[in-house]
Amino acid sequence: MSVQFEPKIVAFVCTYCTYAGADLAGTSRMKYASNVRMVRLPCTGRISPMFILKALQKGADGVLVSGCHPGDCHFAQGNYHARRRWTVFRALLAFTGIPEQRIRFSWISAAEGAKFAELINSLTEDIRKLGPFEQYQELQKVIETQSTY
Amino acid sequence: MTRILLKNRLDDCIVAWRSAGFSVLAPVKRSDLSRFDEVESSAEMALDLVLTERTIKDHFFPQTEPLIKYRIKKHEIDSQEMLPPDGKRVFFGVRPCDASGLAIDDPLFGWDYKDEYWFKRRDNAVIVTIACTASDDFCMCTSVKLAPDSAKGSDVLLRPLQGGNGWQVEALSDRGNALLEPISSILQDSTDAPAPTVSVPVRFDVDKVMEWLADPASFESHFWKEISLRCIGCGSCTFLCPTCHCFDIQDEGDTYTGIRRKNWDSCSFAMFTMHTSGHNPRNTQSTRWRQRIMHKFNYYRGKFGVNSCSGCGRCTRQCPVDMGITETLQAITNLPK
Amino acid sequence: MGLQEQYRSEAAGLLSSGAVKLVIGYSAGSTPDRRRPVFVRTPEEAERLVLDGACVANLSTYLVTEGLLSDGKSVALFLKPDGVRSVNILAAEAQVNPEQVVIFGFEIENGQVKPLEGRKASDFTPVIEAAKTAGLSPELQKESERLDQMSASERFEFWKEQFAKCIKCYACRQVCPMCYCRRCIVDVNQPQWVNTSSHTLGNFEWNIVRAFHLAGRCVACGGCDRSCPVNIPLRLINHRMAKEVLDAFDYYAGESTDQKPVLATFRQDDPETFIL
Amino acid sequence: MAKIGVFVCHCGENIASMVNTGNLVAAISEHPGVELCTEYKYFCSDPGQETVKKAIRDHNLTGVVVAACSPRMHEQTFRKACAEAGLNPYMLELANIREQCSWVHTDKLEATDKAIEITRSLVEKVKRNNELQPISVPVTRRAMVIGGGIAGIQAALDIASAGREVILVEREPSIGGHMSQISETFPTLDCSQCILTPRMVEAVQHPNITVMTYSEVEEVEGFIGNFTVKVRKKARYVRMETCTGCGDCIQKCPVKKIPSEFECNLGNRTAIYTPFAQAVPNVPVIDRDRCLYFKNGKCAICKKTCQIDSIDFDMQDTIETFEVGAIVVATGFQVQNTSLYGEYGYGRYKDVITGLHFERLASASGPTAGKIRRPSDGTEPETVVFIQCAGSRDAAKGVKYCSKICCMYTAKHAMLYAHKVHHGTTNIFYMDIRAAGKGYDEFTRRAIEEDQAGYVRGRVSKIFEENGKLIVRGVDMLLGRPVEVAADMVVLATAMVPQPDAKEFAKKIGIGYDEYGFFNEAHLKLRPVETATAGIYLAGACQSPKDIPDSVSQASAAAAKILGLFSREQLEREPVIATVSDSTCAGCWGCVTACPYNAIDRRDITDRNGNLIKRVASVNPGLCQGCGTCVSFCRSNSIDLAGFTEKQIFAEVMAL
Repeated sequence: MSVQFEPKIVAFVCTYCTYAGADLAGTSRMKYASNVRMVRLPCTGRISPMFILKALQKGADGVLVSGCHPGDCHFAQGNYHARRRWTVFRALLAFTGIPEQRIRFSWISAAEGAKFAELINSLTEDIRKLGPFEQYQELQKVIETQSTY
Repeated sequence: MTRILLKNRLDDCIVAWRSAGFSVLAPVKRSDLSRFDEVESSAEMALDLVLTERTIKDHFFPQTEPLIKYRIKKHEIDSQEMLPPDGKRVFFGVRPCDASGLAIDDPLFGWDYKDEYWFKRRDNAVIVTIACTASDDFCMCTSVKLAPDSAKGSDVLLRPLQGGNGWQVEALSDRGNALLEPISSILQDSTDAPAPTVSVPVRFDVDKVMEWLADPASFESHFWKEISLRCIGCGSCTFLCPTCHCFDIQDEGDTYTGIRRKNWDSCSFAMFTMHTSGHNPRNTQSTRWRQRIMHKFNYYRGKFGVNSCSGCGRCTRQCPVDMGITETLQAITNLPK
Repeated sequence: MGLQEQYRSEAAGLLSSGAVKLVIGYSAGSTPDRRRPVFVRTPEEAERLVLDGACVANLSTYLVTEGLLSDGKSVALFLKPDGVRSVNILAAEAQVNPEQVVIFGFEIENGQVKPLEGRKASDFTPVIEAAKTAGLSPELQKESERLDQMSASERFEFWKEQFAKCIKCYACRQVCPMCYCRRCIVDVNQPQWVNTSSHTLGNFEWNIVRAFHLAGRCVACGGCDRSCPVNIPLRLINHRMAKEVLDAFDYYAGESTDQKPVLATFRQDDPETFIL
Repeated sequence: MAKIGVFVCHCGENIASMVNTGNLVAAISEHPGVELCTEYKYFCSDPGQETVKKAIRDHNLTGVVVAACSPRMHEQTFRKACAEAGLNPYMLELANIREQCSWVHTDKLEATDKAIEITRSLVEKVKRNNELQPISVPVTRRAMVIGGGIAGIQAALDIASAGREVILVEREPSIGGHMSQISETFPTLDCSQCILTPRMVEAVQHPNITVMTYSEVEEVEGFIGNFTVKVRKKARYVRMETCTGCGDCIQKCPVKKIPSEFECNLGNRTAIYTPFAQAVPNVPVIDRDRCLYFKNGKCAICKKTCQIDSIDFDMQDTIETFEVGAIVVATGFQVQNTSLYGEYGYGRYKDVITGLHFERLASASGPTAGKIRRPSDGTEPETVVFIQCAGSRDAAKGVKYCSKICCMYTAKHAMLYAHKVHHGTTNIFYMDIRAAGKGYDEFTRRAIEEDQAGYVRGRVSKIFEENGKLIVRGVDMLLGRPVEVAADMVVLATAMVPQPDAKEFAKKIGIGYDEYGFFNEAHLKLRPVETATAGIYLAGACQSPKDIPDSVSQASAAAAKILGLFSREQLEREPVIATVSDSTCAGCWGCVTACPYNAIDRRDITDRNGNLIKRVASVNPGLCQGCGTCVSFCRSNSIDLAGFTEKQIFAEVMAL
């Protein structure tokens, strides 16, 4: 039996909704895949596209960006700004061949512990099916080797 | 009676060199860019280009080069030197200007500390140059006292034959002689005359330029501002130059491991001389352009006795705003006495 | 009188009356088919101005030259509609006071120059509106669709091959009127978000960031693409961004001098089909 | 050199049963910069906290990571412990290995690996934490209340009675608002004026309250504790200081046929007028558009009449500036324009009126002196139809929401009518009767049982005039048949909607509003009185439809919030705020546009001689709430957010 591929997933989340939702999943003792690593930010408005690129450099096979539902942002508008940013950035990544299925966005409220747990499970499963993001990881591997010249 | 290499035997040469342990690099057009890259057959070569867009400098002083790999541990840092690969290489079809560029940079990389990265590659490379029978509006080797058939920096010089079916072959160095050994049976004796090299007009008076630049009064001349007004401050001219050699050292990595790299840098960039304090001694584009010209035709010569320009003309050819060394040196030539 | 002569004499007039201190135009280049930017300060020098079908560069880049407009005096420059749009953006982003900019507008049609009416950025609104209505370049759209039809992994290989060529000379940035930051994000090293080395990873990062920073700001003047010494098809990636903001937010960069930046604004009903 | 202490908590068995804490400690101990790493059963307990404090002191730790529960649980606890041990409390991070690790995973190896990575990542973050100090801002202990209806009056009185100064701004010539138009109030049927007027007088006479009528807020700048408000005092043309309110001018004014706004056009007023007899202040204003003097320069009878020369035709609008620490927005509502219901004939038939018209007809001080009379011919209506939800709960034509008060006032109208016209009949078309509230359901029952209010469940489809009657066609849904009533008068329970200029006003003062224009509270349930803009509070129907008790309650709540704020001289805030790097800011103002709090200004940087060098963005620490939207927008990376800096996040990601 071959060893199952365990994807590395980095999640950038806002503290008021999705981080709290993840906490709720915990206090409710829901079970989900252990592949995700959370980076807590005050608001989705704080999540810069650079974060996603660095996560990919660090070998993430998938990235999740998640925050409050529209209208629920603790900072009133941060998620609306983030949504525009993601619309554009996602199109850009897709155009450069970074698959949309690897970079996912969601709204998860502080009450949606179950949604968080389900999303992490389905995301992990989806990315497991896609396999490791070798194309990007290769870029990092190449720079760690001797000069080709 | 001279030795010649017929074009239709070029593939045999490639086979012979490759079996002698050389990789063969030649001008190619790949991914919409002409440059030197490894080839396995002559069909891949683009030998009729006046000049490749990229120089062969890239293969001796790459745009980014790993120097040290390190691992950060709790109490110490493990580091491991990364040296360039050992393989022997033939650069076939180099233009005299690019070959001269290597020779111009040799003293720079060896005057105090012998740069292993440069010389390891130099020692393992054989430069087979083809004299030019064509030029374009930007070529200016003759202006810097070189020529379409300069031997500087080359190990073997090929002169195209009149009929265009091959080259007259001349070894210029021990390395050149050694390179011809595996192909001695492929070369032929012939009395065919080589085609005349192209006549490249002299575009400026380099002696007058050097004289003017050496005059301390020229440093503060308003000339620099006027001539560089349209310079946008990109590094295209420096990065495409066969002799530009400035670099920066960068550490790249994460929390646990990293690599110290040597990356090209350019005197055209505002950041090139930026101090940590925020002060920038070359805070305008004109001072940066002045530095570039001064460095090439004054300072470098002062230190190494040679101008840091081999006349390839790429700086003008590829400049987004049609500037370049030629225009500036022409303008200096035309300055009233 | 041809347009070139008309604009020459008008430029000379503006300079001699003191209405402008400088005219930025085109002059003959180092070869017959090249035009280069020229800075004309006296009426006599106006004779150097050339205007023909080879005048393609977007000269608005020079408006953000440090200190150029700080004395409050006006500058005239030759602009195609794309250049006017970039002046609008520079005005909207407070980099340029549009009152200080006199525009010699022209269009190139089948290799011939045609005049555009107006001298102030706001005079060209109808031209820009018409350009928006006409839509983005069909040629670019066709090229970009060719990429869209590839699989993600093929697209990745395509760009990997292109970006591998990048030498980080930053000609694309320096030539771009929108890249006016005195310190670019790639020059930030605390922390080093973008690897400055020109290995393919660092080149990917740089090119992605550059394109992102131009989303909703690029006017498709093509300057970056023409300037790239290693022939990376930057026009395609810029086009894709322009298409995205147009489709998703009905946003066309450089419509007016007070257009708000697309990524600093939002509508509550912005599309979000991709969000789970 | 960083000296980080890492404290791995077992949380009893909560963490230790799923995470191999021994392995975690071993791995983290080897991490660069970690000075010590220990484990314990409960670090949040007193002995646990003591361990942390002792370690900070003994090892001179520069940062602390507690690998335990969510920071939402115990961040404050450990910050306090750090502070007590002499370490800046912001040099602490919590690695959440309970809620987001041990509790949600089932494989001990996986959970341990994850815990190690989470902890490492936060060690790298904490190495780059900065010592932060809470932000103190001084508080101007003076409030402004915008809107002089019952909500505004209540808020002003509560704040003033607690000893703080209040400026009460009202744009109409008198305070009182809609409540002053109402006849009797449900569910007690006491006279509205009788309970309101004393409050109005109390407000105007209160030593701590400055009432500014006929005045509008022009501009609000600043932030909590430190607002600067510009108020436009519109020219009244009557000198407040000298006018005695004798009313002679009003008597003599020759322009008498101006429909009175206060009477909903059912009565008339003069060009110099007070909106109603009990107006506070009792000082008339001149309606410039109607006044003959302003029209043609003639007349000036009022000026001649006034014995104390209080008329001043040259008076100009003035702008007054106030420094206040908090603002109550109590700008009220308006009645929806019901003419959008063509089938009801409002505007076409004079006897189709709104509930507010009916209030004026029923009011003892109204145009009919409290007698119910048809506006068309002044006769007493014998059959009255009331239509509820004439605009509310109608997504198609009106508004989606329930206006909340209509069920009650319609029942009240039916009762008042029954009391005044004993032989009359009432028909009330309704969708539901919503009578939740103290004494409310009893009230509607009384209307039905004692005053024979005729409730018909159903909608009205059409009203038309026939032989001097209004024929009301509808359906009785309970009986399932059409109904037709020949009525003398129809009263529409129109929707309460925001003031016409509510959205512009909200933008002007920097608060949010919903799709209708009602102002947004910070949190619908837990912060219903605050707005998202710190220091600005809501009271009354400007937030959502409300009746009098709800408006008054919210007003008192807003006052309590403000008094709480005013109990301190300084405000302390979390220092999670953005800062701009002057040297690299390009001044594109994208951040200024993007900031949800208008917290970013443009600032000039000048040289020693005052010459402008550049203009840069500048974050107002009082207004910034720390969302970081500006940071992500900034292309030149010139903005950063304390507590979540670029360096911190970078390090966190690069350690994963």
